[in-house]
Amino acid sequence: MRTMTYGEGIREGMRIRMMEDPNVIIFGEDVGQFGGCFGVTAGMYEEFSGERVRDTPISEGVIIGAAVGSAATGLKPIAELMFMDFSTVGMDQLVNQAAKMRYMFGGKIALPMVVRLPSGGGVRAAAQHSQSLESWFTHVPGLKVVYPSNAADAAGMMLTAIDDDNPVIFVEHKAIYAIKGEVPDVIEPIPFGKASVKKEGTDVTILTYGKQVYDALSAAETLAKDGIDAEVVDLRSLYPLDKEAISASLKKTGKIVLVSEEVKRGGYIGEIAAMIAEEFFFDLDAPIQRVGALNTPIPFSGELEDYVLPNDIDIVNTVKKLF
Amino acid sequence: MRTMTYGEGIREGMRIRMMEDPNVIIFGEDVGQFGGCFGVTAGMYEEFSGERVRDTPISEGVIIGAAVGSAATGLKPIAELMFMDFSTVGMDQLVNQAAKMRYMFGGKIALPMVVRLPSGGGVRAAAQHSQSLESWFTHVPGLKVVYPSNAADAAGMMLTAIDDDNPVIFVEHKAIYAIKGEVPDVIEPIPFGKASVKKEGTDVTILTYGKQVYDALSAAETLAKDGIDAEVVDLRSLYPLDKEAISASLKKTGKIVLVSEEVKRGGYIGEIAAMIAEEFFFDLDAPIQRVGALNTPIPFSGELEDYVLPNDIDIVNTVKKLF
Amino acid sequence: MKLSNEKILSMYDTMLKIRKFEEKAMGLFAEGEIPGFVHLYLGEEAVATGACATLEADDFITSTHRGHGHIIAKGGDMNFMMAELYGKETGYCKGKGGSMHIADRSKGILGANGIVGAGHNIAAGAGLSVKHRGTDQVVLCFFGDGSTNQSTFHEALNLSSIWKLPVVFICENNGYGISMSQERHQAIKDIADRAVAYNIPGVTVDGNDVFAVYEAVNEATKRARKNQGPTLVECKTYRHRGHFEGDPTMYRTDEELQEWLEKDPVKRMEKFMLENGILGQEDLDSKTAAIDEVIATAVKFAQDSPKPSLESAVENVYSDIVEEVKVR
Amino acid sequence: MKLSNEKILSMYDTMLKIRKFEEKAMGLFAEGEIPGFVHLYLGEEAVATGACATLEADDFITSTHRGHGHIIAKGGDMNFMMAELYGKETGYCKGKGGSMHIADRSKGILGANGIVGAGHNIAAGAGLSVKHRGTDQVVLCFFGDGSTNQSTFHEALNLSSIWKLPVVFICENNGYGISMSQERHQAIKDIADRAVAYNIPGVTVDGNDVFAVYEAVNEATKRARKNQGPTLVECKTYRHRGHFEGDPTMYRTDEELQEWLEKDPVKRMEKFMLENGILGQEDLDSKTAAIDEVIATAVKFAQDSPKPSLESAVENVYSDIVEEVKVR
Ligand SMILES: Cc1ncc(C[n+]2csc(CCOP(=O)(O)OP(=O)(O)O)c2C)c(N)n1
Ligand SMILES: Cc1ncc(C[n+]2csc(CCOP(=O)(O)OP(=O)(O)O)c2C)c(N)n1
Ligand SMILES: [Mg+2]
Ligand SMILES: [Mg+2]
Repeated sequence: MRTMTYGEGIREGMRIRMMEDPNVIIFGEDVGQFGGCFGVTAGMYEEFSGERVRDTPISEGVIIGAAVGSAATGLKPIAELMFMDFSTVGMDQLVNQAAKMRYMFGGKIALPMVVRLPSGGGVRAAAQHSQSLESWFTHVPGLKVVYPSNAADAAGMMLTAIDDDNPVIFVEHKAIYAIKGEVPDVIEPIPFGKASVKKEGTDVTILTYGKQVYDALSAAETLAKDGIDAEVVDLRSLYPLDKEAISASLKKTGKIVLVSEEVKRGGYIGEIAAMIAEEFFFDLDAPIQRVGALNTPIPFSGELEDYVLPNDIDIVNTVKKLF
Repeated sequence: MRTMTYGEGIREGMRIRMMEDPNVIIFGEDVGQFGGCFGVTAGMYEEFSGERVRDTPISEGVIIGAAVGSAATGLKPIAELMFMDFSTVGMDQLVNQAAKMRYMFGGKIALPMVVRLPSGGGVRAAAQHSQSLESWFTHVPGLKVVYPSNAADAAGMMLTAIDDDNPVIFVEHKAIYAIKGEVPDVIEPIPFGKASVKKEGTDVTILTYGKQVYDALSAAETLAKDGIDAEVVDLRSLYPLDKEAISASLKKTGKIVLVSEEVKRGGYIGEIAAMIAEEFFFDLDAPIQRVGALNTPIPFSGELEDYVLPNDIDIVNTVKKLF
Repeated sequence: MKLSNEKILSMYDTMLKIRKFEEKAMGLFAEGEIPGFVHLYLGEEAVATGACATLEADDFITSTHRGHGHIIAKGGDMNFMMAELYGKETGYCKGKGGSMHIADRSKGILGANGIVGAGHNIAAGAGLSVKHRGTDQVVLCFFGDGSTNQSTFHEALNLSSIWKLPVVFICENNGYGISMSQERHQAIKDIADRAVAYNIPGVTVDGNDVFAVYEAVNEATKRARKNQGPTLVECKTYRHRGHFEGDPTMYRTDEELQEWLEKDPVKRMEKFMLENGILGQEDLDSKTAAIDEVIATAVKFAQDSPKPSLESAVENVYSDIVEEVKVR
Repeated sequence: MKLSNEKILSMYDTMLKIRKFEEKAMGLFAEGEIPGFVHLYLGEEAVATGACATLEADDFITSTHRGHGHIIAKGGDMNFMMAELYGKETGYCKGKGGSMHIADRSKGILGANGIVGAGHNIAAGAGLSVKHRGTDQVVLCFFGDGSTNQSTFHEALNLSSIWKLPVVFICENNGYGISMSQERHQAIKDIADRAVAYNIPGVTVDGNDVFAVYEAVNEATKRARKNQGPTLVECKTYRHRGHFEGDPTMYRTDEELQEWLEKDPVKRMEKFMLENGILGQEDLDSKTAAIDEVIATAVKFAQDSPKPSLESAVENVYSDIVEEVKVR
């Protein structure tokens, strides 16, 4: 075991495959010498050359489009957008091209591409640099969407993402890049569609992913003091979704609180809630609760942003409503 | 009362306001002499001139962007995209500009703009011309999203949309443009956020909107033969959402089936299901069911498309699962 | 440039195939045999033909909504194409794509595309791939005049220029994007002028002259293969039919159409061959008959092919996940 | 062109305000008083100043992430600006926007913008509005060199050109988009060359010469007001600071920076005024002191202002719907 930050975990995953396969390349705005907006690719330009770690112009459309075209013709590109918010500029390439090409072509094409999207708030970057838009992508058949919460998962899931023959949306939370965690000495691919139980518990399931895993764990500590034994499940992979893990935990606890940083209305946890209400209804002994951001754009002021985003206190309060 | 098609209803709403207010203008691809891809603006170029019914180049980004800029400075633009699928090309302008400007600017701007998005499948137009993407827009604070199902609602809601000081996404289903309906002689604005009960019933609520209203009504007829008395509710406005109408119907029936043409995973009916599971849980006496499209892109072949899209039989079968 | 008779004959063959395929598709659509949207290439045959005649089998093309011509010119199989128009299981896309999404990865055909302008960016990506893998392949990117106002045109040409990607951007300027004439949708006459913005060569040629197209594109593919970067080639042409089948074309005059019908690229090619003694009238007739036969076979193949199974609807979304089927 | 001393003095005043405001913001950011991202306009003052000096009060501008200079030049209130940087209730955006989203609709300032290139399209829309309403307003659209590769640049210039919209597109070519130098992000030297693609005038000027900027933009606004359509004006300049505060600027050399520091537009203006006897050193000093005072007042205003109430977070999403507050 060794210690790495979340950002370093992502980098390590990319490095491993880049060392093995010359056709794995990275491109995006300022990913080269500058090391990327959040430093995730720092040192990779020096290690792998500017041919494999390419700075692009400010043209998100062709960043995604070039990922599609190069993945269709023999490369395994990793495209970085600086902020998930900018995926709006390249949406067509993601949604109408990357996601649909395999299907439209009758299965006769592979698109082994990864798109990295730094997401989320908490850094006072305001409405156009703080969004969590994962629900859009989970709604698009043809895309896989993963969202690791720690260094080890980030590294292992990056291997899986690069190895995958389908377009993978790799969501990262920008506020946790510096959080350290243990990483195995030999990093192995972590299969998609497998949730990870971060804390076992019997009274209520807190299901979440990304940065909110930390909030959920801290909420669970607080709740323990009040005698509520919460189970915390980190989804890790949004699609494919680990329904079995959800069902297993729910069978045990009978209560579930879903947590995500997305704007609550239309967030992916709504889909999960709907799925539960449809398929696991009779395992429920209380209403399904969701904790998301308020239904507003993300404000600039620190106080307002903190108020709008969900946190551990919101989770605690929501859980308590069920007891 | 008079009879009009759905498409004519939309047109009539636009005409009324254009006659009253010179600052209401239309632009989009081939909306002029050509009359729009689905003929909705036919005759308007002749009636109002090419200055007010403007053909644009193929540049969805600036179609939406010009709506934002002109709405911010005194016009009331109605932008038409040929297909909702092409909103991906102008997503940034919709999501990061139109939806957020009022908030980012502390409320000090009005954006009275309407974006018309012909949506849905059934016309053998395949994966890039058949999508239902309303859930994306309902997830974006700052946008209103409406989806009329008939000529009278289309006309009345178009007035409301044009009068609104906020960006309104006006979704239309392309397969029902030719369906006729009664329209009042004097068209009045229909307030957003008010659902419409299309058929009263006591055993189960079928909640839907757009083209699926017709499928739901036909399903209700079939169900009646089997002694199931279904209530059919047409949401009309997706956001703001008429929670009261949902609650009222649910209180009566205790069972609910949500229907939409969206890909099921991540569709807006998932949000509604989640809301119900959260807020109206104790009114439910059966799992909340959803009928959506399969989780695939829309295929070209007629048989496959019909299989992938939801229809009245799917509704009937789903309802029956609850009895 | 002197082309061999063999090359000329093969180009003629391609043009005729496109012409006949499209005329057949037109008829089948009118009869209600083919559903959906059909955008025909009639009148523009010289562009795809001249351009693709410069290619090797492993080169790439990206195509558009008006893609049949490109696909035939790049060697696409007309049986599979026709079956796809019919939405049959044997179609190129197993019936899932239809006219707007025909692709053949094995022949370097990266797909027709229903999104105007999407091919520009995909072509740039394919160019990056070629460059990175160090082969001497080249990418031809076909697109219409209307698409040159789309965001992707700008982004893709800029990226291809700075990275010197081996892409040839081929604008089929047929004077219209649906009802919008070029003079209304942009303020320039020659789209090749836009090359200035990316500091790459831009040339305009008579798009109804297959030799002119061949020559310009050949020059450009040579540059591309020598790592000298992209070129923008504008081919002025005209579509004989409406934007899609069913378009009443109120936005253009009969005179204009007549003028262009007189410049019909297929007839022009035939005249050239007759005048230069490459073929006699008899040869022409027998060639035509032979291609009619091929097309008839394609139609029969399509008609006789099975429809896709309903369960196939949930396949091919992912390489490894099969979506749940309908519970009925 | 002969400018009155009054005009020159007012331009100098603007430049100095921008300089002082930015220097103060730099210090406050370093002290941790201002959160988030701050992109300073230091070194580029002549562009916003010269350009906005051609405007009337009811003209419009669109701005960028590097917006402070534009907003001051268009008459924005520095108290409200500073309060916004602090995220205070009295800020231009009630603390919801921050540096990247300052706007003042009443002064025609349609907003700084965090999305590179978004202003192009909004400016085109504002131009459409002006044209449709038939006023003689004009729209200045400010943007960086990096943004000229963004999709919006292309779409907006094309639309403005064909519709002859009264928009002046002002490129602040400071040589970089973050770490990407212009020579790496595009293959052209003069961005004004891109005007060719839209058949509009394109001019390149020394962006550190406030008079050159004024003259070129004035010419362009005149054309715009006379319904002669848009112009692309490229102003070559340089940013003294990193892309944002905190950027170590490893991508550029000290020599390059030094070279440009010697071309400092504010010092150049001061020299001009001294040499032409428009102001003496004493006047300069007292002007500087006066502006220091104004800035200090702005900081005090910001510091003394209340934070926004938490409930205000759910206001202003819509004109008529207030979102639900947090259940706590
Ligand atoms: C993004 C997008 N916008 C609009 C359309 C609708 N559309 C299909 S073809 C077309 C015209 C294309 O014109 P051009 O590029 O000149 O090609 P042509 O049809 O003349 O071959 C339009 C507007 C589309 N398919 N995609
Ligand atoms: C769509 C989008 N892509 C990327 C960014 C990140 N970003 C912010 S400023 C910037 C560089 C802009 O360069 P330029 O247009 O030259 O303006 P300058 O900063 O030099 O004034 C980038 C890449 C963004 N904000 N929006
Ligand atoms: Mg055309
Ligand atoms: Mg710059």
